[in-house]
Amino acid sequence: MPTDTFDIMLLLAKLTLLYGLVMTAAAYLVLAERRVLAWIQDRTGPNRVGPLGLLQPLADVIKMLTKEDVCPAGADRWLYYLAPAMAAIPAILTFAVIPFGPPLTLFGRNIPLQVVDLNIGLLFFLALSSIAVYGVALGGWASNSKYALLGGIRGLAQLISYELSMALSLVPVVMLAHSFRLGDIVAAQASVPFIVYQPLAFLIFLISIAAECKRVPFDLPEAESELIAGFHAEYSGMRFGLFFVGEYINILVLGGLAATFFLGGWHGPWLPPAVWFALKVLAFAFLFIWMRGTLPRLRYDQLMHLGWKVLTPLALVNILATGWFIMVL
Amino acid sequence: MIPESLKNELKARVAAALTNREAAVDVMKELQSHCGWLSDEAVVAAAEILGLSTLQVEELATFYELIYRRPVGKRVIHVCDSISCWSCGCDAILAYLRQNLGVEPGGTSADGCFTLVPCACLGNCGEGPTMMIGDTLYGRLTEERVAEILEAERKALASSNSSN
Amino acid sequence: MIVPLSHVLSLSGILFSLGLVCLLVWRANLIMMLIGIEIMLNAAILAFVGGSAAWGNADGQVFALFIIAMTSAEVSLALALVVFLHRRKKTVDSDEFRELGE
Amino acid sequence: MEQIVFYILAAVVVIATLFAVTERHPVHAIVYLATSFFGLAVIFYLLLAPLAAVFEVIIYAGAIMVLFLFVIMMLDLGHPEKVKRPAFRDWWPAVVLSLLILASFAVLAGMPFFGPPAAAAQIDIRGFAAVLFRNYGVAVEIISLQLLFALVGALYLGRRR
Amino acid sequence: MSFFADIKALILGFWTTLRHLGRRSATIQYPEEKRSPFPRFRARIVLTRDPDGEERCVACYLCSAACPVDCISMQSAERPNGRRYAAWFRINFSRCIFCGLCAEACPTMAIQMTPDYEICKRDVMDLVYEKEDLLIDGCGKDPDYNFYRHSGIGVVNPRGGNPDENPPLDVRSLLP
Amino acid sequence: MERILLPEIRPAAPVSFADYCAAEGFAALKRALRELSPLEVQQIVIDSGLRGRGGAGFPTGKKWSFVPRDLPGPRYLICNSDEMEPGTYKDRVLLEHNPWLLVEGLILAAYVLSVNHAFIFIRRGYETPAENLRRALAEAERAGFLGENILGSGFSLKIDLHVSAGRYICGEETALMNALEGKRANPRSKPPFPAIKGLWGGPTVVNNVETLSNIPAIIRKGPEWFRGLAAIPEAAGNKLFCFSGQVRKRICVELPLGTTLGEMLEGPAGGMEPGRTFKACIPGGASTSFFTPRHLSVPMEFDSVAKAGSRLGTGAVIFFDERTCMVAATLNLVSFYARESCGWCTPCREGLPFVREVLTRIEQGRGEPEDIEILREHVKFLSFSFCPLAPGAMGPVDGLLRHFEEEIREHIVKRRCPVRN
Amino acid sequence: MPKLVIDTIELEVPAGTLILEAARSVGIMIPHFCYHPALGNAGACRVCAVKLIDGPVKGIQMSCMTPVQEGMVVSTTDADAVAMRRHVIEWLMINHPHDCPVCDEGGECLLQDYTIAAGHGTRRYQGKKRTHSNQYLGEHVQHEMNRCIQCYRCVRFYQDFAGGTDLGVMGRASTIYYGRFCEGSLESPFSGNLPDLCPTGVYTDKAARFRARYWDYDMAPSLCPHCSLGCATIPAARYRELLKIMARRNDAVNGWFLCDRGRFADHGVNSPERPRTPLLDGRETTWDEALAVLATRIGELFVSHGPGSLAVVGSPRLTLEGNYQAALLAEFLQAGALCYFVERDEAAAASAVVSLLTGDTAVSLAEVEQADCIALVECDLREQGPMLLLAVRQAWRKGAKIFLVGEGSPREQTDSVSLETLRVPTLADIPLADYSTPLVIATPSGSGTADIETAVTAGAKLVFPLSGPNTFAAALLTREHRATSLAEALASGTIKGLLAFEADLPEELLSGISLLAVADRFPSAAMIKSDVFLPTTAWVEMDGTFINHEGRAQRFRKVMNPGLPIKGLDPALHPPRVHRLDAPGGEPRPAWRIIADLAERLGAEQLVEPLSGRWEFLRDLDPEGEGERIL
Repeated sequence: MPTDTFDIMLLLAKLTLLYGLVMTAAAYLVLAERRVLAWIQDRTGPNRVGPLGLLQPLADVIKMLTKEDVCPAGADRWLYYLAPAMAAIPAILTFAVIPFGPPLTLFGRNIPLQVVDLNIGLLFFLALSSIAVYGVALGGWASNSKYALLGGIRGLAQLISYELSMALSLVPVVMLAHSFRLGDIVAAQASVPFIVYQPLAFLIFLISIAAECKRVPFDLPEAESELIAGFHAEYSGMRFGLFFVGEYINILVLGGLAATFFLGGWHGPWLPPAVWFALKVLAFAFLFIWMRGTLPRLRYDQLMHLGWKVLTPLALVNILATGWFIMVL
Repeated sequence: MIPESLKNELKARVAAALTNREAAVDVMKELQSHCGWLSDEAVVAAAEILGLSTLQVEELATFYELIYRRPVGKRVIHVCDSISCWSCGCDAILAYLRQNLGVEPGGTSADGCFTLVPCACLGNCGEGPTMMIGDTLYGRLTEERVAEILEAERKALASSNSSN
Repeated sequence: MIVPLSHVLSLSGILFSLGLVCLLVWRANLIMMLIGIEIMLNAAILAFVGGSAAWGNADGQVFALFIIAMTSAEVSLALALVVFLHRRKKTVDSDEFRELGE
Repeated sequence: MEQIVFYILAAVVVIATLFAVTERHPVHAIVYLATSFFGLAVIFYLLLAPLAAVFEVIIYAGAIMVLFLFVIMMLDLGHPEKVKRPAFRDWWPAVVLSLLILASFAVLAGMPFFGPPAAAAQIDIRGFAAVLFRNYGVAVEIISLQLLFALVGALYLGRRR
Repeated sequence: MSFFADIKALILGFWTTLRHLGRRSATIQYPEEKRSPFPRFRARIVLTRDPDGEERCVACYLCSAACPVDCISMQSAERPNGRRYAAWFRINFSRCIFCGLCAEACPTMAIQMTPDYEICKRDVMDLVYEKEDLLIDGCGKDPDYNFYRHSGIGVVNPRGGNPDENPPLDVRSLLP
Repeated sequence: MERILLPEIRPAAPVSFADYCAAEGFAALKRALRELSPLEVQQIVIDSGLRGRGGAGFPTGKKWSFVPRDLPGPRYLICNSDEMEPGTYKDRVLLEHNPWLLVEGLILAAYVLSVNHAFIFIRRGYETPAENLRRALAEAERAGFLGENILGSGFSLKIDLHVSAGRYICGEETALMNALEGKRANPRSKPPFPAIKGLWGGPTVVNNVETLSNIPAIIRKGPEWFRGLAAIPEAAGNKLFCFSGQVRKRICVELPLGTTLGEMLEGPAGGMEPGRTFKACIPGGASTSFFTPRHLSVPMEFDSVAKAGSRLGTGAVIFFDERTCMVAATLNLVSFYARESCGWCTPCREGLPFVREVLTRIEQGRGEPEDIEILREHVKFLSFSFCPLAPGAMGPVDGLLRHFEEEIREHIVKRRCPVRN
Repeated sequence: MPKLVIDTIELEVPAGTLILEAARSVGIMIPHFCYHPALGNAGACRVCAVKLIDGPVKGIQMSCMTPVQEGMVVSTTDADAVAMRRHVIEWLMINHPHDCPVCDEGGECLLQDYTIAAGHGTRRYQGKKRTHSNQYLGEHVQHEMNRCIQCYRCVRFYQDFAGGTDLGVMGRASTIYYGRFCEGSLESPFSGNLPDLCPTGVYTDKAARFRARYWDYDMAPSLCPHCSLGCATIPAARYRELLKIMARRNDAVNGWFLCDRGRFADHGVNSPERPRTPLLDGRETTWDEALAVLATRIGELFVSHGPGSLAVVGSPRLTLEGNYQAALLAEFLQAGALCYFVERDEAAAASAVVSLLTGDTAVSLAEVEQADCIALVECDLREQGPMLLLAVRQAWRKGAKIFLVGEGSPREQTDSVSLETLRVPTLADIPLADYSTPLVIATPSGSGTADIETAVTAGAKLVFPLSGPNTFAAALLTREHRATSLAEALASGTIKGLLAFEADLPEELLSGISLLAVADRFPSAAMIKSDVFLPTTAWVEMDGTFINHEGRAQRFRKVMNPGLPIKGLDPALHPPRVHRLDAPGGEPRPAWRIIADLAERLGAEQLVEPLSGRWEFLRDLDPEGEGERIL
């Protein structure tokens, strides 16, 4: 608990910085995705607003802010308005526990580059990601539209399913790091990142987070070609923007978490730690974009099959194996 | 100018018929022989005599081959162009007549004497080629014979003219 | 311990009675009945956690965990039952499911 | 400071639960209840049980309530007109019962046994785990078996004929 | 083994998309760059004239009947010489879908479609083209075609004066 | 060989009343009026097997028997002398020679049918026959064979002579009735048949000149005698045959029905002109199909000719030698019909000019092989016209297609007429 | 009743039915040009060929010429029959000018339809087309002979059916020409049916020339408002302009045809002079204000002169709805008088008509054609009901005797349809008892009906050509609501206010009136003098009911919206480029609606359905049916 003014100021500063950074990064991630996808598809992508289209995110934000906020007839107004926030906020909150660099020593104080260093940081992340389900489900349900409802149901089932494999894939990490605290996990990888010990867990985690942020090939809840945008089909303006931003923040957050859990967080040679961290996050973001440009959408039964019959058993087996190794070694 | 006497005579003819219309062809023919052709005036007269409208007279007049609704020369030459006469060379006769009179079929010669009209079978097939001038039939035509006939007709016309 | 245990227990009691009321009042609706049960179980967890905090003993929390685990088992079964019944009668009205009694 | 937060949260929890109980709309009820559980989770945190708090959120709010939501959405029960009205003639036994329980709690609260708060002592995860697996190993196994049975039962009920 | 084949296919897919990252884009930067349309491109509609310089359109209403979006309207009228023409002729290009049915329906080759596809206005009303806007001075496709020289009602040529017509009949003619 | 209508050698002037009476003229009439009831006369005609000589060959007695005898109102008899079928001139010859036969036959027929008003409808251009008839009618009336109460039998008859203004279609019996009524000579629809509802709505019989002229002899000499006249047993009586075209003797003679075409060509017709060969002929007037050298053995009689693919029609035989282009000949025939159509129904009015155009382009060497198919279709579909004119016009085209398809193909392939040049 | 099979459909039809009609009765449409239900068959076009596969007759036959016989098996789709029809179309198209784009018939042309149906596409005829010169046939009918397919429909109608003598067929073979002896207006009063009858575009309507295509017309079943016969029409409008009126088939009334007056008089619907806005003391105003002021002034009138000082005036040209609502308004206001007729004589004549006509004596036009003796008593049908003349001609063609009675019956009327008539001085001179179905057609009058009553006792049926389209209803309402004539009402001197709905008010009656409210669609002297003027819709702009001379109630439907014709807005003929929701000049309302609105302002209940009470049974009258006899 911060006790004096400086701590509060510091906290506020970190919050502001992080928030601004994350929002900007998310906005530019949108642009990056559009351009990279365009390149993959031999197109140019947005290049009109500003030099190289760099002001495109700004234009998008202005557009979204100025657009009419439509609430469909027969919608459950209260939940309809609530849902986008419920989708976006957990994603942002998760950032609070991610360490993006080693503690700094400034003005004689030890300043952790992390908003809060919770002793149950990993569990905190799991809790928040399980909350994110509400945004999708309620948004889909409250729109009073069959597409949205179908998208909502799909999202709900998908998120619950993959949360399980995601959580299970993290158990070996905890077993190796002996802590739920993210700082400790990063510290445990100072020499060797866990990906070396846990490639399977990393793979499971990677696939699960792709499903968690409803990205291709797991974008069934919003599947444009069948559900015309799924759970946010009826949303417009900044409410749609919240869903949208939430999704991209999620990418960044999950990328950051993947880096923290398996790639050694901010650890890295030669470059400053924060830069390493950023690079790792960006690599994950690129991976997601690349996947979107490459993979086709799964069928729903394939999705469920993968989640329940492949990833979860594999994760369990992995836990057992890890435990066995730890016991033996 | 159709004289009243003729009109009255025709009216009597109409009255004698079972219906007005029965006498229509007769009336038209009489008027035609009076005028040379069935002029519009004659049609009006016929309509009046028959108690029909001019159109109804016209319906009949334009149907029949030998009712002339256009001015004709003093003699109308009907040249049969049906199969029997055709096989005997009526085309040559017609061509000769066209050349001799200097007219196309349907036309009247410059002197107003002859009108050349091809026509359907004249019922003189044994004597083909055949032509009819007025009510007179001429068979077994050759170019020389046609020339003679025309000459004779011209003379007859000239004499009738001078006698009038 | 930040507040007296009795306050925690009172809160727990209020929650429990609310759950009870829910269970009794919505007797016709299977879903709402289940919700009532959840509320009551939460009240129990609260009591356990409060106790654990009051005496600095981990046992309360352990029981809280047990309750949560048990609840998830119970809920998954109960909801499966609801789905099953709904599939048969197209309703979740408990009054409709009294064939056994009749 | 923390007391104030506790009481505020307590009020939130009670009010949210009250709404959840009285709401005719099952989806709304679920959302209220989820709110209530959040509040409860934070109370747990305040009561120095972070693990319980996190499990409350993950399992209660994140799994059980979502399961409810899923069932409601799947069965198309989101229409209040389809839901039978609460049987208000049954209010009074509920109220009477509740009053009885409340009264007993009040009696309990008045007993000296529940004195002023003792010193706070955080129970860390390691300690928790030690207690759990050392003292209650059999219980853990039973609960696990119970979960397994529930899984099998749910699968059995859910299969389509 | 299919598992490895699947993995290989997956990697191949990723590799393919990765390679395309560096490719030159096929996008045409429209206002600056333009592509030339094909000769039979179906875009802006024009009304052509016949070889004699007269309007080809006879306002027969077939185009407006054929139009699936009802964007053509007109009023036919008659010139003193009996020629039928459009007193006004209006195409609402904000509705037009350039399907070409009107050009296909046109019996006089009056409506033709040009490759001019840049029809963009700030005011929707500017997209409503009147006859004056639509009429061009040329013949377009089929430059020799003149409807009135084929349909025998005697507007351009006197009655019976078209190449495939006999002169008007005289029912009172002496010919049999 | 016994001749009823025309002697072999005909005097220049027509038979006079006295001569006719001397040669048993009006004996039949007298006998019928005095001894026979109308039905008996009708039975004699039926027994004689006399078939209409106007073209269709319908048994005359049978035709009369169709007239209902109990209908109120006037009934009419018409003698069809509107002889406009190209190649046919038998009525002219007959009337120029002996109009009395017609007058007597007409009175007899009127007696059979109890008709008090008969019409003779004669074509324009037959001025001499019309004059002869007029005279004959006047004399017959003077002699009491016409007018009120003929020969004291209580039977009255008035005969009107109508001179047409010239249209082929007037020869069609219903068109003829329209023409007589002073309307446009469009054919009428059948049914109702003229025997029920004809001229001015009354029952009407239309008979050809030659048919009626045969009746006095039949009454006089009996039906068996008449039947015996024919050359073959199936036929009955003699028939006037008119020869025209490219033969040596273009004459009208009376020959027994059933005389073969070859006998006619070599006998009365005197054979083809010197140095020429017989190519084809039209056996019965312009509306009949062609006969070729292989038909020379066909007996010229209604049923045999029909079996051979043509019609006996009016008995007007038009001969063609090898110089004749058959396409051109057909074109001439079709042109005639196209011109003489009344314009009532579409096939005739528009179909015939179509055929004419097709034949013209074949004849001029502009034809295409498909044109033969067009002709064939028209032969088939022009038969569904209102009256028999268009089907008649298709008779020669049918013959052309059946017997001279090679010649048509030559026209098309060589792009010119192969015969004339 | 012979039984036969047409295209696998078995049916039984009365003997004498033609195959074509039999096929039509089961919904099989055999193409036909020359056949027309009213004119019968002609056998000229040969396009109705069918193949008889089995039965007493076999082979290809014309279905319009062949009466059905027992056991016939008819195929309309047989290859031969189809080929025959295709050939007929080919023959007809040989000389067709192919000018459909500039032909007004295009779109409603039988030849066009059948040509497309026959699949005729290539031209095998290589000769030149025949052409004709056209004739000027008057200001109503346009002539274009090149399009002619010589089906003879026009002459058969014109000469045989309608007794015209100045249009006929000339020439023969391929020179057939339909026209007049020399150019000039068609004389028959039924010449306007030629455009309707002609299966192609030889005769087209000059008024609607080059105005629109069939598919663009606004059309609805309507009635002719010209006289009391109630002939069925289809007015065709486009862009709020009444273009032409076509005859609609109603076998009980006009059959298939319409007289030229009914067809060509547009009754000022498009007229620029037509009043289209409410006027208050001569200045234009809104409906709200006009009605409010009118209500106020009626109140003032009642205050100053008492409720009996107001007269409500209906009229014989007002719809039944309007007249009935006028009666209800008069009742509601306790008005001093309800009038439907202006003059005393008119009212008397109308009431005499209503009392003489009963279900037994009144006959429809179709029944007129069945009469075997018709007496025209003191009437000139050219003025009073031309279609009656056509019906009389049909009766004459079937053998009826036609008598002209009295000086008031000019011979010219029967001459216009070429009838042979006998003239007798009085009705009593006709031996009506000798005929089985005698008929008397008489101008109604209030006096001197004794003759007619005698005739009725002798078994004669009656037809009274009345003055307006709804005179019969006005007379009925006069009797039922004890209305008087306006002249009588004003003679009493108590009437100080007039509410006149489509009534023709003579100026001399209007002196001494302190409140004059006029609802009409014609500009009249009364309109100028009126305090409040309310524009009403024309019959084509509203739904309504007329009761014709025989007591047949018929419903007509709204054809177009009221409003200035679009072409009237801009001299350059351009329609407006700016959108607006209301039509300029679209303010006129049906009279009954005005009455109801006024009544509502005066305290009555809101009215939705104008026909109630005794007339309620007419609400669901089928406008496309034959109407309903109310006698």
